[in-house]
Amino acid sequence: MDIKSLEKIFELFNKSQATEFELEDENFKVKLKREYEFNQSVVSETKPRVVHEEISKPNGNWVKAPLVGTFYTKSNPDAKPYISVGQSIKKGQVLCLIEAMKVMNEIKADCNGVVKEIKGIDGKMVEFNQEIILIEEEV
Amino acid sequence: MDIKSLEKIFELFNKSQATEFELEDENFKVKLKREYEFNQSVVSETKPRVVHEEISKPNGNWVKAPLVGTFYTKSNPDAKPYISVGQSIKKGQVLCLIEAMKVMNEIKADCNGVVKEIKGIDGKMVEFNQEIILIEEEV
Amino acid sequence: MIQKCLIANRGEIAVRIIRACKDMGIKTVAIYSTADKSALHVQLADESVCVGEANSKDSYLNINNILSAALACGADAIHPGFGFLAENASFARLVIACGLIFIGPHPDVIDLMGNKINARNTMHKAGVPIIPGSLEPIKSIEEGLKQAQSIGYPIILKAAAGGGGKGIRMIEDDESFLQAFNVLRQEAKNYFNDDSLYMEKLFVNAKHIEVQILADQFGHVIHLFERDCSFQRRHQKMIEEAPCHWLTQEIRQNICQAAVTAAKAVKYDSVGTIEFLMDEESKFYFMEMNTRIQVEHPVTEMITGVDIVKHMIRSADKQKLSIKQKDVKINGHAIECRIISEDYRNDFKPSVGRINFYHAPGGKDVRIDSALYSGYEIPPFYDSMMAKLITSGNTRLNAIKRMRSALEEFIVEGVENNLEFCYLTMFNSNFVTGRYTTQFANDWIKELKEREPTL
Amino acid sequence: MIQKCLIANRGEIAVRIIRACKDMGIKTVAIYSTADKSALHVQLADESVCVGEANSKDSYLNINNILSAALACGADAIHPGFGFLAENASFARLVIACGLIFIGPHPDVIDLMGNKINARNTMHKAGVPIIPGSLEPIKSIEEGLKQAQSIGYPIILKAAAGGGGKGIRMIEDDESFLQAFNVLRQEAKNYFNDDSLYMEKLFVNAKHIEVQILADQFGHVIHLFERDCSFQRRHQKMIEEAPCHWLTQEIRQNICQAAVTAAKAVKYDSVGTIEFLMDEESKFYFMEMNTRIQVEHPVTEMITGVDIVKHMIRSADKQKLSIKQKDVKINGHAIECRIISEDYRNDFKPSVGRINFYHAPGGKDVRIDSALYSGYEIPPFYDSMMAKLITSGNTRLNAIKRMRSALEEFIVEGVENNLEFCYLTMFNSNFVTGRYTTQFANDWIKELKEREPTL
Repeated sequence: MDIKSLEKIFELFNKSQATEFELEDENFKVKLKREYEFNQSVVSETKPRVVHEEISKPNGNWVKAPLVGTFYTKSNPDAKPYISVGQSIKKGQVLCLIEAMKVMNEIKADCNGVVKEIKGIDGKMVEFNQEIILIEEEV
Repeated sequence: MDIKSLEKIFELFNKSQATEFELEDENFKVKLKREYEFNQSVVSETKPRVVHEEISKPNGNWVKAPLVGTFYTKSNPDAKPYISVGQSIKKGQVLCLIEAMKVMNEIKADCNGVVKEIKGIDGKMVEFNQEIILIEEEV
Repeated sequence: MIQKCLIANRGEIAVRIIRACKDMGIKTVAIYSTADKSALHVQLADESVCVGEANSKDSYLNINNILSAALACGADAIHPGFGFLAENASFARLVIACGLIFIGPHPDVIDLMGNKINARNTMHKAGVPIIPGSLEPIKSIEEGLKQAQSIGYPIILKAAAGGGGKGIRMIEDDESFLQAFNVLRQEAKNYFNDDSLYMEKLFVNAKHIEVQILADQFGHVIHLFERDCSFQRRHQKMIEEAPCHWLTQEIRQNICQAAVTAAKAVKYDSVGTIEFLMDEESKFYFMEMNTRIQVEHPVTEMITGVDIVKHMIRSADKQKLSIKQKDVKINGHAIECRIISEDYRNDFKPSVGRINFYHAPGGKDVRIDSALYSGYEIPPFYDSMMAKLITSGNTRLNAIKRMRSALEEFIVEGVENNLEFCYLTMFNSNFVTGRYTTQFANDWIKELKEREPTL
Repeated sequence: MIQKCLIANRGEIAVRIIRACKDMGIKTVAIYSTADKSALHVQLADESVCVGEANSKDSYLNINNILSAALACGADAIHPGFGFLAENASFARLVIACGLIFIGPHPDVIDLMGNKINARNTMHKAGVPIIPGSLEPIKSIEEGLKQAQSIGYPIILKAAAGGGGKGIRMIEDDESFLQAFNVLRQEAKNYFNDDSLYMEKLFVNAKHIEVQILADQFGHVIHLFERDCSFQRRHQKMIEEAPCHWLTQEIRQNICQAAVTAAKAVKYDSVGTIEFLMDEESKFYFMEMNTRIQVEHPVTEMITGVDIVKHMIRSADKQKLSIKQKDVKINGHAIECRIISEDYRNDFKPSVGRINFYHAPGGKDVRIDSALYSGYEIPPFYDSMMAKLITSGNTRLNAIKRMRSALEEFIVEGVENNLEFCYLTMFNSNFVTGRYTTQFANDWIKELKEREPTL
């Protein structure tokens, strides 16, 4: 039984919903058990976010809202959006606006890359630290 | 089994959500367990008893109080005790008295054996199901 | 003066009594069955004694073991709580014969009020209006049929020794009377070892109103106003409130006065409740007397500030009532929800298991009487009531609003429960207007069931 | 009518305000820092907005983000709670400039009362007795020394813009005055950006008595009687009660009347508190005014039944006071223990971590205002107050007894706390007689420390 396999077993167990696990073959026997997670309901709301981050991380970096305010994809209702999914962008380029206290704050790219996803919704509030735009960095 | 692997196993266990872990192969056997802690204080009082039972079980069987009352080792203050530790006893022999509602109830042995321990205290209350006398059965 | 009290009960009422004793400087002894080793009442009492196996009859109804425990612990009083031995006159007499104080009324009153026909007769003689019906046990099926016809259907057929929603049949017509009579008689014999039956007129749209009584051993009797306990499923109360929203000052005065008359007629000397039915014309009739502390006593405590359990202990301890009728005032409105481990979506099927997570609401005007904690395992042997949530407000509507948000905060995970049911009820317009009768809960449950797919 | 309220706070006071809003049918918006994602107030509110990093200055003091959140959510009012932005007049003005309702007094009163020297002057002019001391900022160390000598030591040197136990020095003699003056001036500059200092005579054996005020925008001012907040460690209140056991009816009448005079003098239009010191001869002196809801408001709610938070919201909403002075009556006695995550055996060192197990007491006359639940992780960034336990009784002694058994039931595992400290205090004879002064807590803590090996 090598440590690598053991590592993998732990990983599988942790991710699973199983509370008990047993494995036996000619050479070895493993047994894992856990107690029921008692405050699941209360903390569960934070979980999807964690999972989401894990999944999306490999694809790029989220630009997060640096302040609370109203999210805009364009400078005025008749203008073209600053960016669209699939578009290449340059470091320093304006990605969107966040309006706070009647001031329009330009949110700029901090690297060259490609827009993979826009999660902010036009005219809707974004919270502090909310993921708004996913950028895959160019290397 | 080298210390390095053991270290790794501990690390994996600590990081995991598991509360129990067992591994056995040709050369060695490891077992890890942790208590699930959150209501420790509330249930802790019952724990010493559990441990005690586990330790003492191999040595015999506890006679438990079948009713609530006052425990007596002898029929009257001047009499000799019914039994003493180390003594051989016969099935049906009176082991002690439990007084309840002014009635003396004789508690009798249900097997032949040897008295290993007397936990009931003369003149004190015994609860229902309380362990009072430990008998090692003769086979 | 009582120094040490054994509480012959379990669950939230045992916790309630332990708290009262602690406040009064009385040492407490809890009893428990083998299934209740880690129950909350055991942990809060100063001492505890295991009195038998899980099954109630071996433990909480095991009179010998309970008395032995009380004597061996040096207790000088026993509080029976409700249910179990609370209205068992023989137990009360044995407690007294052992030289202990029984915290409850004189055993003779328990006996007298335990037999519902005798209770009706006593009240009738005292001038308290009773529900039209039998004044003595029904001798035969033929006689019963005649009586039923003269009262007029629907009627309700009851076991004289019954109580707690058992031994009761609603009868619509001659045919159903003939069908039910012998069955119920056998049931009464099985349950209560007494096959006497009697009947009462059935009021379909009635209010269940009960008056809380405080009395002492010196002939003083006062009332703490009324409760509205009309929210019942199968004759089991689920939601209670105080005062009753429907009553005019005049009717309130009359019904409370009738309750005091009733209590005085039987020389009542403890805490008790007189239950009345009130019909659509606001005429009220004596139904029965409960010679014990009741589940729903906290709503009365909330609106009057009076600690009913402490008064019960003091009266048993031969102390005079420390308050007078004129000291008792209604202050606002209070509502209680019984939180039960039953699945309201599944015909209130009882649910047992481990409380994985428990979180009680808090804040102003919220009271919790509970036997729960995170990690507690609900045993399958006893009543399904886990906790009581009581809220109050200046007005009835404020108490309802407080109840809504308290229910929103309440989390009991691991067993099915009726929190959601109570929450929905707090938005039902019949409930909110307060114009509901004993019929209402059944209709409402049916309605919820029909709406279930859309909920 | 306020429809939606943003609560610019966290912890138990945020929970308290959310509950009041729910009862009033007002939608609630919680704000939280990245460290408070799973805090209770976030879970109870209808909506929640993350407003910044863990550090308070980036989140709970981040005025821009808080206002943006309020506007973006469509809130029409902001309740600041206590601490954080509660007594920040610029914030209040910005809230109003955004077209929102600030739930608190007019910003000018916050300013006026925030400067303690101006507050003293205002009260002096209104005829409210103030503590002997400066009527304007001390100009120089020399002038200060002269003033101190003429008042007589011990004196207390304070930053005019101070509060919450910060920017205060006790001065015993000339030497310690000369040592402290410039240090404190620098400290005042650093903390409050205002180096004005003033001095007051120090009363060693004094009672801290404060009077709860309710006022509206139409000139109506009433009081809800007084609280005794003399139990303080390093100028921080730990245990509070209402009413004050020591006061005669006459003194109570006078001090409450003085408070109403004080509030009227500044045209107060919200909920607030006038703090007084009372010396051994029962003479009382204005100390300061708190222009916000206070931690200890529940003891007053317990004895009067009045919901102070709801009144605060109503007054901000331009509603007239719905009660009159004659409607307010004292009913029994109430005590509050602040449950803090500090280790009383270790100089009250703050403790953080996961609440592995949480179990709150319940039953009659017990109120819990808490932000805890089993599994909650206490972040290290904020105040150490986790919960408030309030009990009441017909008499002060009954409230103390209720507090004892409630503290026995209270379990908070995972962080050090002061539950045991509070419990021991409930048995201290000076506390039980109620004859303790602001000096008492420090002596008692010292005594406990000395007795520690034998505890």
